[in-house]
Amino acid sequence: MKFGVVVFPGSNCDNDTLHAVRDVFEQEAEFLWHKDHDLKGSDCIILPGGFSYGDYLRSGAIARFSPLMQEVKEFALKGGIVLGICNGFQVLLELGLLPGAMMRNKNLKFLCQHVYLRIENKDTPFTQAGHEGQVLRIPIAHFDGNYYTDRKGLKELERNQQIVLRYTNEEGYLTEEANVNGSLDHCAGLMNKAGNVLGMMPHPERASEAILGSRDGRLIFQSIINYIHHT
Amino acid sequence: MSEKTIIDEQTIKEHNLTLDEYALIQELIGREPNLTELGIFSLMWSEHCSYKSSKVHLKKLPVTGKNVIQGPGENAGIIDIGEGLVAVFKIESHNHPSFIEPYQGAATGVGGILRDIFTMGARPIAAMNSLRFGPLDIPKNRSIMDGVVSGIAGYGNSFGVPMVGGDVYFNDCYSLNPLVNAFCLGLAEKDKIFYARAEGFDNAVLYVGSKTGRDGIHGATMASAEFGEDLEEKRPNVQVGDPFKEKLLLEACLEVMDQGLVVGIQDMGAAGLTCSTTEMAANAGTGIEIDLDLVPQREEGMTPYEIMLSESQERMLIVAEEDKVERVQEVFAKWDLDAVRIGRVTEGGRLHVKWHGETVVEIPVDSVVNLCPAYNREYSPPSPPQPIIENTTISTPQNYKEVFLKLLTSPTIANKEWVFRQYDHMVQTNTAFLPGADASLLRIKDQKRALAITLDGNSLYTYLEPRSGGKIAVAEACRNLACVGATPIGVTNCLNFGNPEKPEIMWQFKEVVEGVAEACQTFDIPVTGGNVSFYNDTKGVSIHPTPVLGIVGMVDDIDKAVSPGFKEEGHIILLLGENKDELGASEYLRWVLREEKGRTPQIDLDYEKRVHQVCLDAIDQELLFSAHDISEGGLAVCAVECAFLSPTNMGCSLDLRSDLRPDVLLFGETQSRILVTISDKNLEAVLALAEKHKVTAAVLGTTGGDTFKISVNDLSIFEVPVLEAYNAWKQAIPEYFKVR
Amino acid sequence: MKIRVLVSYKDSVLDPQGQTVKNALHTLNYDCVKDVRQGKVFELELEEVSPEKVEEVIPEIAHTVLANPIIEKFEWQVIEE
Amino acid sequence: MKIRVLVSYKDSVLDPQGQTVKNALHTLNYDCVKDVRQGKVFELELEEVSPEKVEEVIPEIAHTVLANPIIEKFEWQVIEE
Ligand SMILES: Nc1ncnc2c1ncn2[C@@H]1O[C@H](COP(=O)(O)OP(=O)(O)O)[C@@H](O)[C@H]1O
Ligand SMILES: [Mg+2]
Repeated sequence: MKFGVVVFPGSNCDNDTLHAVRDVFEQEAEFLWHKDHDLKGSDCIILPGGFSYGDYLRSGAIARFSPLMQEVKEFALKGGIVLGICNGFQVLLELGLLPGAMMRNKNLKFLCQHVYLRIENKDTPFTQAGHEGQVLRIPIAHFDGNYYTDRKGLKELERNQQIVLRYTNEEGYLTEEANVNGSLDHCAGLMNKAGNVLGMMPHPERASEAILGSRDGRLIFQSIINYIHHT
Repeated sequence: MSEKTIIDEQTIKEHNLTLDEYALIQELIGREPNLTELGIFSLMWSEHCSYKSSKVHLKKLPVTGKNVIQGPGENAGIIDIGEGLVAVFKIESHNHPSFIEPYQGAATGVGGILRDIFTMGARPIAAMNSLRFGPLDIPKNRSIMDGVVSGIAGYGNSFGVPMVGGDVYFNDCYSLNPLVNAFCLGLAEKDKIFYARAEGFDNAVLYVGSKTGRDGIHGATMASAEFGEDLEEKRPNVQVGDPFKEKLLLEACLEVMDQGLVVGIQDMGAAGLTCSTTEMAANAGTGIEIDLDLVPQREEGMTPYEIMLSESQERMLIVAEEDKVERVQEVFAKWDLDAVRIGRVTEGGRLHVKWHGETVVEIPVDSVVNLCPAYNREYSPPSPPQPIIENTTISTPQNYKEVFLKLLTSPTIANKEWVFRQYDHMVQTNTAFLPGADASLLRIKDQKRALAITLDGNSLYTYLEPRSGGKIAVAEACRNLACVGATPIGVTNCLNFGNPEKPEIMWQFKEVVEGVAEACQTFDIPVTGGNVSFYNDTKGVSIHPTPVLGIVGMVDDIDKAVSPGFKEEGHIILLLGENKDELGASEYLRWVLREEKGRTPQIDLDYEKRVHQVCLDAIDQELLFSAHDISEGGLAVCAVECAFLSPTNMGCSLDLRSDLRPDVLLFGETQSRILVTISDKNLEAVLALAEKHKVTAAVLGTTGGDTFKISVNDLSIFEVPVLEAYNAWKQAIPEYFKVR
Repeated sequence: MKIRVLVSYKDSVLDPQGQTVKNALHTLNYDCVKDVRQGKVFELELEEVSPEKVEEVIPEIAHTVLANPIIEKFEWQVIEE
Repeated sequence: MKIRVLVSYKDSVLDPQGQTVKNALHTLNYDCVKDVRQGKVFELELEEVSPEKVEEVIPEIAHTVLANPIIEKFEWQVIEE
C-alpha cells in the first residue's frame, strides 16, 4: 500500500512520519506538496504534526486553504483513509472534515510528555489491531489540544462512537489529572461519522520504535496497513 | 557622500567607541567616517562582535585535534564524526534581550543559534539551553523565567528542533541579569559544508528571508554595555522572532545547498547586513558592493544607517554564481521567501554601499573585521579574597530528613519538568533519553552510534574559585557524558561575565579560561567555538562569573547506553571515586544555611579522567544498569535522583562507612564521583576495572523498597518514603507558579 | 480604508486566558475587575474598494478566515475611511 | 462598566501573524487587503469604580499587565457604562 504525507510550510513532523511508515513499516510512502493537486495514488493520506503556517491565526487555520486540501477533501468524502496527527488533526477540524475545534491547553502551556490513551472503539481502520479498553502510551506535543464541541455535537459523537481514543491514566481510568490538556470528554482521537478520517493529538510516529521508549504507536499504523490490505 | 553629520565626541561615545579607537578608524580609512560608517565600526568593534577584551585569553583554549574540521571563528564549530558525517555545534548568549523582553529575547536567541548551525549546511538536530535566574520568590524573576521558557518553547517547538536538555540555576546575582544561553547541534554531510566566504569576483550577492525593519538597531552594542538607569530608553531594541519564517529559511537554504547553488553563506544575526557583508568579504579576501535600494524593506523611509545596522531576524546573505541565481530564486519562491540580488563580489577588499544612487559607505573590510584593537585589560584578584569557611563553624543538622527534603526544594536541584515539558523534546524522533538523564542521547538514524550532549556550569564554584570552577565545569560536563557511555569529542562554551573594564572581573575571566583550557587539555577535547558575554552587570552589580560548557560526546553503540534511574530491586549501589571533607560552595550551604562561602571542591583532573574511564569501560562491557554523576546536593541527592528516575520510584538503602561528618558525607560536593548500579555477578568485574584505573570504588548499598534510607557507620541518619521526597522535588518549581 | 475586526470566544465557551489575566489582576489587588475576556483584533488596510464591497467582503473574510465560527464570534467596524 | 483594551505591536515591530494572515488572504484572492496587523483585545468588566478611578486604573493595568510596552502599544475605551 502507499502512504502520502502532506507537507505544509511549517510542518515539522513530516520527516518523522515518513520515516515511520516507510522505514519502520517498510511501506511505500511519499511526500505530497501542499501546492500540488496530486495525491500520487496514495491509499492513506497523513497530515503530519508541526506548525503549519506557524500556527498563526489559529492552529491549522491557514493550511486548510492549501490547494492540495481540495483533493484531500474529495478523497476523504469518497471514503479514502485520512489520518491527521496533532497539527494534522487541527487542520482536519478547520477543514470541517471533523467536527469541533481546538482550544489552548487548560494550563495555557505547551505540553510535551507521554500520555496514556484508551482505545474506545476498535472497529475502525485506525485501531482494529487493538482491543477495546487497551491502554497505549504515546507522547503528545502541542499547545492547542483542548478539544471542544457543543453539547449537541458531543451527544452525536457519543452516539456514533466517534471518540476513538481517550486520555486516561496508566490503568485506563478517566481521571481529571490524566486529561492533561482539558479536552472535552477526554477526547484524544476523533473520527468522522463515516469512519474513514481520524484526527489524534498524540504522535504515533514518536512511539513506533523501542529506542524512543514506546512502540505503542505502531498499533495505529499497523491497523491502517491491515485495513488497506483487506479492502 | 550623504549624511554629512559632524561626528563629535558625544556621537563617538554614543557608539561605544573610545577616542583612541575613533582615531584609529580615521587612520584606517584615511579620512573622517560618515555616520553610517561610524555605525558599522561601532557594531563590528563592539565587544560582542570583536572580542576585544577576551581575545588574548581565549587564545589559551586548545582548539586543535585530529577530527576538528572547523575551530573557533566561523558561525559554528565542526567535528568529523566519521562515516561521512560532521557534527556542527555552537552556544550563544542572549542575556540582555531576555531581560528586557523575556519572551522575544529568548525566542530570538534560539533563532540566532539555529541559523548559526544551518548556515553551515547542517540540519539542526537538537538544542539545549542554559538558564540562570534570580530567586523565584520574587515575582519579577518568575515572570522573567516564565517568559524566557515560553519564548524558547515558542521558537524551538515551531521550528521543529527538539529542545532536549539544559540546565537551570538560581542565584540572587541573576535577579537583574538573567542568563539565557542557547546551544544547538546539527548534522551535515562532510562534503556539503558551507562557509561565510564571498568568493569569486562578480558573483552575485543575494539577500534572502525576511524583510528589513528598524529592529534592534544597536543590539550588538547594547550587549556590550552595562545597563544603567537609562534602561527604559534602550528598550525598543528588541526584535520579534518569526519561527515560521526561520523554518522556511532552513528548508530553502538546505535545498539550495544540496543542489550546489551556493558559494558562500552567512546568517544575519547581531549586526545584520554589516556583519555578513564585511565578514564574508574579509574571510575570502574580496570586497562586496551592495545597493541598499534593493534590500527588501518592511518600513518606509529607512536610512542607510538603519538598513545597515538593523538586526531584523530570519535573514541570510548568499553568494552565488551568476548562472545559478535564477535557480536559487526558484527554490526560495517555492518556500514563499524573497531572494533578491542586492550586489556583487568585487576585487580590492572594500565594502561599497550605494543608496539612492550615491555611495554611502566605502571602507576596507579588513579594517572593520580584523583590525579592531585587542586589549589586554588589567586584572587583579578581589581584595579581600573570598572568605574561607571552616567546617567547624558550620552547625550540623538537627533533623537530617527535614534538611534533606528542604534541599530537594532548592529550585537549582528540584525537578525541571515545569521547564522541559514546555519544550518539544521529541520531534525528529531521535531523542533516545528524554530530559532528566545526565546527558541527552540522540540516535543517528540507520546507525548504531549516537550523539550525547550536555551543558554545565556551576557559577558558585567559579565565583568562589574561578580557576577551579572552570576546571570543574568541564569535568562535570564530561562526567555527565561518561555516565551515559559517551566519549567527549568537542566543546563549545559560553562565558558570561561582568564588566571587563573592572580588574577583578577580568581576573575572574582569565582564571576561568585558564581552568577551562587546562581541563580541555587533560581530557583532550578541542574547543570549537563559543561566545563571550561581558557587561552582565546591572546597576553596578556583576553576576557571578558563569561559564557554560556545552560538550558533545559519541556513543559507539546506542544499545549499550546507560541512564541514571535505578532499574531493578536488589542491585548493588557502587560509588566510583572518593568522598572527601569538602562542604564549601555546596548547594546545601547556599540553600539550607544561606552561606555562599567556602572553598570549592578541589579537583584532580587526572583522577577525574580515570573515573570516567572506569565508567565508560564498564558501560562498554555492559556491566552497569545505571550511572549518575554526583553534583549539586552531593551523594544523597544523587542517590535519590536515581530513585526518582527509576520506573517505579524504587527506593534504596545506603549503608555508608566513613570518618567524615554525616552532613559533609551526604551533602558535600566532592568531584570525580559517579554512582552506579550493578548486579552481584558483575561486582568483581567492575571492581577490577576500578583497580586497573586506580580509582576507589565502594559498595554503598542496594536498591529496592519504597523508602530512601541512609545510615552511616551503622547509625541510621534518616529514612523517608521515596514518594514523599519525590513530591517535594517535583512540586518545588511548579509551586512558585501556582495561581494564588 | 481601515477596518477593525474583533474576534472573541462565544459567551458559551470558557475563556481560560481571560481567566488567567483576571487572576493575575487580582493578585495585583485590582479587585474592581470582575471579569476578563480575551480575544483577537485584526486591523485590515483595504484599497480600492467601494463601501458596498466592504460590507460584503469583511463578513466573509471574518467568517471564513479570521474567526472559527464553532467557538468564536466577531464584530467589525470601519476605523478610517 | 465594560472596558475594551486593544493591544497591538508598535508600528515598527514585525508582526509575523498579521503578515501570514495577509498572505493567506491573498491566496484566497482578497487582493484588496493591503495590510493586516493582528493584536489582542481584552474586555474587562469593572465594578464599583468611579470614572476617575477608571481613567487611572486602566492605563496602569494595560501598561503593566496587558501590554508589553517595549514592543506593544495599547488603546482603550468604555464600551458599556
Ligand atoms: N533549561 C533546560 N532545558 C531543558 N532541560 C533542562 C533544562 N534545565 C534542566 N533540564 C533537564 O533537567 C535535568 C536535570 O537538570 P540539572 O539538575 O541541571 O542536572 P545536572 O546538573 O545533573 O546535569 C537534565 O536532564 C536537564 O537536561
Ligand atoms: Mg550532572
